[in-house]
Amino acid sequence: MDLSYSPEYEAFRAEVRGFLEANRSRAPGHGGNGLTWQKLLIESGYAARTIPREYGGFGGEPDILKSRIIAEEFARAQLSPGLGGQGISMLVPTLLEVGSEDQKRQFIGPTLRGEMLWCQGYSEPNAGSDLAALATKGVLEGDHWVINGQKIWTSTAHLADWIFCLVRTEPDAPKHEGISFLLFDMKTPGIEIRPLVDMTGAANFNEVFFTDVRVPAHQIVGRRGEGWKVANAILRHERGSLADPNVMQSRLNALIDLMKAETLDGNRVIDNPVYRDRLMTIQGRVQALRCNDLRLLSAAVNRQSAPLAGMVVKLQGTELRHELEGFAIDVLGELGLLYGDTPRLRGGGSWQRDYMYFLGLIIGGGTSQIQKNIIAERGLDMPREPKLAKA
Amino acid sequence: MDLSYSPEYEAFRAEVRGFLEANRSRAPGHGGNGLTWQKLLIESGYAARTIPREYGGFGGEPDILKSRIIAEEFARAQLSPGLGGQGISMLVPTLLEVGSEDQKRQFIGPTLRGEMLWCQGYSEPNAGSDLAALATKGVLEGDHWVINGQKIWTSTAHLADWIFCLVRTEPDAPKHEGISFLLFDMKTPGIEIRPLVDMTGAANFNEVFFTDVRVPAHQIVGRRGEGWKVANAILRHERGSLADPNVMQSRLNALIDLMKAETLDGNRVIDNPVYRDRLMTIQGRVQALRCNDLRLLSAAVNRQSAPLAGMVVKLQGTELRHELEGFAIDVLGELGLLYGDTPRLRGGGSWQRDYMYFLGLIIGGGTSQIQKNIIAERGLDMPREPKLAKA
Amino acid sequence: MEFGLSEEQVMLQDALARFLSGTGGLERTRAFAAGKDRRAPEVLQGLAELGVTGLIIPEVHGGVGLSLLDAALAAEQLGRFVAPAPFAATAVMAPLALIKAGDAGQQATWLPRLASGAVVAGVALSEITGARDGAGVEARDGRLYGRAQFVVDYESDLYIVADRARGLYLVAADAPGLTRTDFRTIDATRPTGELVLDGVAAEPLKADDSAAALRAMIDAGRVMLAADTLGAAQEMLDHAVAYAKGRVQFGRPIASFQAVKHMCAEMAAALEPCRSLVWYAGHALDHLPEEASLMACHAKAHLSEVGTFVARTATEVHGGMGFTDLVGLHYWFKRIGFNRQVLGGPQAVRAEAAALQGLAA
Amino acid sequence: MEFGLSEEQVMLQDALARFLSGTGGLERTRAFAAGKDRRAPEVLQGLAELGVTGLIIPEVHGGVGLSLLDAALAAEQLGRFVAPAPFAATAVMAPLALIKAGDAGQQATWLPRLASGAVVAGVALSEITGARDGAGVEARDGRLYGRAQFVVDYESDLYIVADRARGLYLVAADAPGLTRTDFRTIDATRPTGELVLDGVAAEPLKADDSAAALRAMIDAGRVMLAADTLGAAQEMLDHAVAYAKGRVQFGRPIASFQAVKHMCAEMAAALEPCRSLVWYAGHALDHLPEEASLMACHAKAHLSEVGTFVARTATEVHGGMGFTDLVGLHYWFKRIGFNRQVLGGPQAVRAEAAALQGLAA
Repeated sequence: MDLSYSPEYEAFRAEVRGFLEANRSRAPGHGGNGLTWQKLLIESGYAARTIPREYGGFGGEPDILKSRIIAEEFARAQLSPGLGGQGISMLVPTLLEVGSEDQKRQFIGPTLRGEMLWCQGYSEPNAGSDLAALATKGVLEGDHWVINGQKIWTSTAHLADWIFCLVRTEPDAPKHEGISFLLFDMKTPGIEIRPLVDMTGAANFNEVFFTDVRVPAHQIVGRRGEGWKVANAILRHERGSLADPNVMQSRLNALIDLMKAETLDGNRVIDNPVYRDRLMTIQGRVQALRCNDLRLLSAAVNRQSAPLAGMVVKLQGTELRHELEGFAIDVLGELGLLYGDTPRLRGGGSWQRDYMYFLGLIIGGGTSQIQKNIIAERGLDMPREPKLAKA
Repeated sequence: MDLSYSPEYEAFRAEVRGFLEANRSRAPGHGGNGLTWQKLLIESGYAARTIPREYGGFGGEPDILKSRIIAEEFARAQLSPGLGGQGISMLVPTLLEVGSEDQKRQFIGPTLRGEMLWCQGYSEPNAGSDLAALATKGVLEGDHWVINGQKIWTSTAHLADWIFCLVRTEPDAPKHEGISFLLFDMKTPGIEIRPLVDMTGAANFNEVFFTDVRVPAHQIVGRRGEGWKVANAILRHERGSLADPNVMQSRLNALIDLMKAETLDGNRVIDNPVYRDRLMTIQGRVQALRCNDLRLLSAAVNRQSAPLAGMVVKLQGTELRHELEGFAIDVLGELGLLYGDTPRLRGGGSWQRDYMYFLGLIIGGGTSQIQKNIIAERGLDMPREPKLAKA
Repeated sequence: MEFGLSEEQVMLQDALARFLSGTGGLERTRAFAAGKDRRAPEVLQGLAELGVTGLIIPEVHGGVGLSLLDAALAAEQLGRFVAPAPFAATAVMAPLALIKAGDAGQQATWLPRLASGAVVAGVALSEITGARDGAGVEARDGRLYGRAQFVVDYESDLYIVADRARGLYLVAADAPGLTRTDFRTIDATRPTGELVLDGVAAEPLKADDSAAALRAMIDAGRVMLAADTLGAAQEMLDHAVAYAKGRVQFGRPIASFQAVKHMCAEMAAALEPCRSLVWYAGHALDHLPEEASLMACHAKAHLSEVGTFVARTATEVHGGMGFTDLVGLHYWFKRIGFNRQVLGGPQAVRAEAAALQGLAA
Repeated sequence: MEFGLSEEQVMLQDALARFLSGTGGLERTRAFAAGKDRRAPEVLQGLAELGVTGLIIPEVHGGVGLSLLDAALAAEQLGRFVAPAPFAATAVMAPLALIKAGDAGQQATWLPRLASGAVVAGVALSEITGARDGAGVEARDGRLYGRAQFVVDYESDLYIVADRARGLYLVAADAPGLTRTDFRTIDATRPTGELVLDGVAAEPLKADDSAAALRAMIDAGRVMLAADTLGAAQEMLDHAVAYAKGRVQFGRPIASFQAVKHMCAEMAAALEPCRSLVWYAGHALDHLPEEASLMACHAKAHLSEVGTFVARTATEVHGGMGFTDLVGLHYWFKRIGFNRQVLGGPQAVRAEAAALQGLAA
C-alpha cells in the first residue's frame, strides 16, 4: 500500500501544471478556441496521448498514472481537458483495434482534431437491453449497402458529421452473428433526425430514421456479421465512465456548501441533525466508491485483476448520484422544485436536472437490472437466465 | 365511511367485557386452568364460536365484527383468548370443509377442547418454497399406509398427539396430483423427532423422521391425490396472521416507552432527532398497515373485495416488524446486544429475539420472494415464471 | 362499521375520471405545459360543473356540502390525470379558512364564488410550514408587509395569507402594493410563485382562533397532496405493469422477468396500504379531531416516501422510454416531486408528527 | 503508487485462514459457544504463534512491527471464521495505548507479554463512545471509581480503562476493589461484561496527551470492527451464492432465479467497495493522520449498514435453513450485529464524522 507517486510522476505532474499555467489564456472559456486548444493538447501529449503519430495522435506509451495525473491537473485548473464525445472515446479505440489501415488513416486524425464529429447508432426502439435484437436492415445492392430502419438514443445526431452504426446485414444468421458495423456520412440522403426530448426538458438524444440510405460497401469495420463483436468490446468502456466518483466528490462538496448556505426557519440546514446524518451516510458511500476507484486504478497500473470492483461501479455510482441529488432537493425543500429560467433558482437548477439525468443513467448504458445480471453471472458465477421452452 | 359500531355490536362488546370482568379469576395466569378456561370460552361463545354444536363448538353464526370485538376485548383485558395452535386454526377448518362425518365427530371436539394437540407435516428439506416437490412416500399395503420420509419446520411435534401430514401416495401422477392428506397418531412406531434449534437459540421447530410408519387407510382426508387441494385452501389463512398490525402497534408503543426511558450520555434517546425521525417513519408505516387492516376487516364484513390489500400484509408486515425490532436494538446500542440470562437485559431480550424471529417469518410461510411472485401474478396479472426448455 | 367508499364516492371518482380523460388527459396537460397560459379555464369550468370546486362548501353557500374525504378522492383523481387545475387551496384550504374563521359576510361574499369557480383562491402559508430565504409576512395596522413564497394555487384572484402571528387575511390579487413573481418549477401543471406585500390592505378573518383554522387548513392541504400523490403513483404503477406486459426483449415480455415482476410487486406492496392511510386521514379531518393532525402528517410524509419510490421504479420499468417525453411519464414523476416538498417536506412533517405526540425535546 | 495488498499481506491472510479453518472453523466456534469456557486458549496460542497477538507491537518488544492495515487484514480473517478469540483490544487498542501513552517501563513490562499472548488485555472505554445507564469511570487520588460496560476483549488479565477526563489507566484483572460482571450477548464468540471499580488502585499511562492516544485507540478499534464485519459479510455472501447454486426448487437451482441472482448481486455491489474502504481506513491510521479519524468513522458506520443488509439478505437466500442452527449462518449474523453497536453505533459514529469536519451545530 503506497499512495504516493514516484519522483518520475511527480515531475510529470509539475510539467502538466507548468503547461496549464503557461497556456491558460489559450484554453476555451479563457479566450482560446476549442479546436486550436485540442491541437495544442495533442501536440503536448495531453490528449490522444497513446494514439500513434501516423494516425494523428501524440504517440506516447500507455501510462495509466500519467493519464490520471493529466485528468487530475486539468480538473484542478478547471481547464478543458480537450474534446470528448463518442467518436474519440468509442470509435477511435474500435478502429485502432479492428479498423483497416485505410480507415485508420482516413478517420482517426480528423476525429481527434475535432474536425469530424460522430454519433453512435446502436439502440433501437425494440432493441434496448436486448441490443442484439436490432432490426435496422442493410442489404448489399451492387457496391452499396442500402439501409432502412430506426435508431434511438442517438446523442449529438443533429451535430454529427458521421455515424458508426450497427446494422443487420445477415438476416438468416443467428441473432448475434448477423450484424455489421458500418460508418457513414450523416448528410447521406434518406436520413431524418428527430430530437428526443427527455424528462429534464432537454433534447440530449435523438431518433434517427433511415430510408434507403446508400452506404459504400467498403465503409464496414471488420467483416460482415462481426459487428456485435466489434461493438461489444467497446461498450464496456462506456459504463464505468458514467459514474466517476471524483465528480461525485465535487458534487458532495457543493452539497455541503449548499447546506451551510440554506436556512429553514432561520436555522442553517447543516445544523439539522437529521439532514446531517443523511449527509454523512451519503459521504460514507461516496468514500467507499472513491476507495474502490483507487483500487481499480492501482489494479490497472499494476496489472492486477479486480473484476467485481469494476462491475459494481455503474450500478452503485449512478444510484448513489441520483440519491445525492434527490437529497439536495430535500435540503432545498420547495426551493428545490424550481427549474428553468426562474427567480430564486439554486445552482442553476442542476440538482433537479442531475436528479433526473442520473435516473436516466441508472437506466441507460445497461439498466440496473442488466447490471445485476452481469454481477451475478460474471462476478459471482451464477447461472445465466435459462432457455425457455417453446411456447 | 363509518368507523363506529352499531348498538347491537356495542351491546355485544359490553357483554364480552362483563364476562371478562366476572371470570378473570378463572383465566390461566390468574388462578385458572387452561383447559377449563377453554371449555368456558366455548360454552360462552368466545372460542370455537362458529363451529357447529354437534362437533363440540358453540354453534354461532359467523360474524366478523363479533370475532373482532372478542379479540379486541380479550387483548384489552390481557386475558388468554383460549387455545390456538395449528390443530384449531388449520386442521379444524379443513375437516369442516372436506372431512368425513366420522372424522369431524372424532377429531374436532377433542381438538377444540385442547385434549388433542396437533402438529403439521407439510415442509420437507427439499420442499420449501416448492412445497409440491414433497417426497415423503406413502404406500398402501393392505389396509395401511406405510410412510417413509422426513418433514421439517414441524412446530410442537414434541408435544403433539397427532399430526396432519402431506404424503406422496401416487408417485406416477403429476407433481400436484400425487399427494394425500393423512392424519395419524404421533405415538405410532417409526416416528423420530429431532428438535431444530434456530437462530434465536430456541427449538421452536422440529425435524420429524418416518420409518415404515403404519397408518390405517381410512385416516385420509379427502380422496387419494387430493391432498394438495385440501392443504392449499387452508395455507392462505396462515399468512395474514403472521403480521397483525395491532400487535405491531403495541410493539411500537413499547418502543416509544423504551426511547423515553433509555439514555445516551445522559440524554433521553427520544430527544435525539435522528432517532425520532426514524421512529416517525416507522410509525407512519405502521399506521398505513393498520388502516389497510381496517379496510380488510370492512371488506370482509361487507363482502367486498380488496385482494391486493390482503396479499401485501405478510410481505409488508413481517419486513416492517423486523425493521422495527432492529431499530429498537440501535436505540439500545450495546445494551441491545444483551441476550439470554444476563444482567442489564432490556425487555427480556425480546427486541433481539423478535428481530431474529421476524427474519424467520420473512422467510417462513412463503418467503418474501414468493410473496412478490404472488403479488405480481395474482395481484397485477403479470405472467407466471415461464416454463424452461428441457436441459 | 364500514371502512370503504360509498356508492356515491365511487360515482364521484368515476365522473371525475371520465371528465378528466375526456378533457384530453395527458394531451391537455402537455398543451398546458407547453403553452404560455397559466390557467386552463375550461378544465376549471368542468370541475365546477361537476361540483368539485364547491365540494366541501355548504349547500347554503352554493356548494355540495361533502366531506374532506370526498375532497381527497377528488384530489386523487386530479393527481391520476396530472390535471392542470387548482384544487388544494381554492377548493379545500380557502373554503375551510372561510368556514372556520370567516364571518357571515365574508362567507356570503366568497364561498358562492369559490363554489361556482368564478373566483379562484390561492393560499399563502408556506412560511408557517417552513420559511426559506427569510420569507414571511407581518401585519401592522391592518396592512401586510413581507414575502410569501410557493403560494398554493398561485394563479388566483384572491389569496388567503397567513402572517407570522398565525392570523389569516384576505388579499385581492390586484390589491395595490401586491407584487407577484411567477416561479417555474419541475411541475408545469400547478403554477406557483411569490407574493411581495408592501403595505397591502388586507381584510382579516375574524375567528376567535385563527390558529386552529390555520391548523385545519394545513392538515387538509397535506391530505390533499398525499391523495394527489396516491393517484399519480397508482397511475405510474398501472402504466409500468401495462408497459412491461407489452414490451418484448430477449424474445419475451419483460413482465415475465422476475426482476421486473418484483419491482412491480414492491411498488404495489408499498402503495396499496397508502390508499387506506389516505382514506383514514381524510376521514379523520372531519370526524376524528384528536387524530386529524397526526394522521395528516403521516399521510403526507409516508405518501411522499412511497411516491418517490414508485416514481423512480415505474420509470425504471419503462427503461429508456420512461426517461423520454414520448410517454409523458415524467409529468407524474414531477407531480409527485412537487407534492413531496409543498406544505412541508417529509422530514419536517415527521418532526411535527413527533411534536404532536409530545415526543419532541 | 499502489493501492492493494502486498505479497506478504496476502500470505498473512492465507496463513491465518489456514490456521483458523484448521483449528476447527465453525465447529470450534460452536463448541466455544456451547461450552462454559469463556476463553479458547489454543486459538489464542495459535494466533500468538502466527504473530497475530504481536502484529503491531515493535520488534524490540517482541512483536512483529507491522502496520494497522495488517491488523485490519487479520481482523477480517477473524470475522470470516467467526473466531472465538480476543483481538481488537488485546492486539490493537491496548498495544496502541502503551506505544502512544505508556512510558518505557510500562512498555517494557507489558508489550512483550501481549505479543506472546501470555497476557490478554481488555479495553474499557465504551463510555467515551457513548455512556449508557449512567456508567462511567472517575479517577480520584490515583484510584478509580465507577462502572465500565461492554469491555472489549473482556476476558482478560489486564484492562486499559479510560476515565471521564480521557485519562488512561492500567488495571489488573485481579486488582482489589474490582468486580467483574459477565454479560451474555447474541455474539457468543466474544465475551463481554462490566467492570465495577470501587477505589481500584490504577497505574496511569503517562503520556502528555492521553486524549490523542485514546482517539487513536478508538479509531483503530473501529477499523478493526469494520474489517471483522467485512470478513463476516463476505463469508455470508459466499455461503449464499454457494447455497443458491446447490439448492434445487421448482426443478432448477434457485441460483437461476433472477430474484435470487439480484439479491446476491446487490450484496456484492454493496460489499465490494467496502473492501477498499477498509483498506484505505486501515492505511490512513498509520499514514494519513488528518484523515484517520474521519475514515475510521466512515468505515465503521458504512460497514455496519452494509453488513446488516448482507446479514439479512444472505440469510434470506438460505431460506429456512438460514434461520436454523444447522448451517450456523447465525454466528456471522450475530457477529455483524455485535460489531455494529460496539464502539459507537452507526448513527453516533456519523454524528462524530460530521463533528470532525466542523459540520456539527
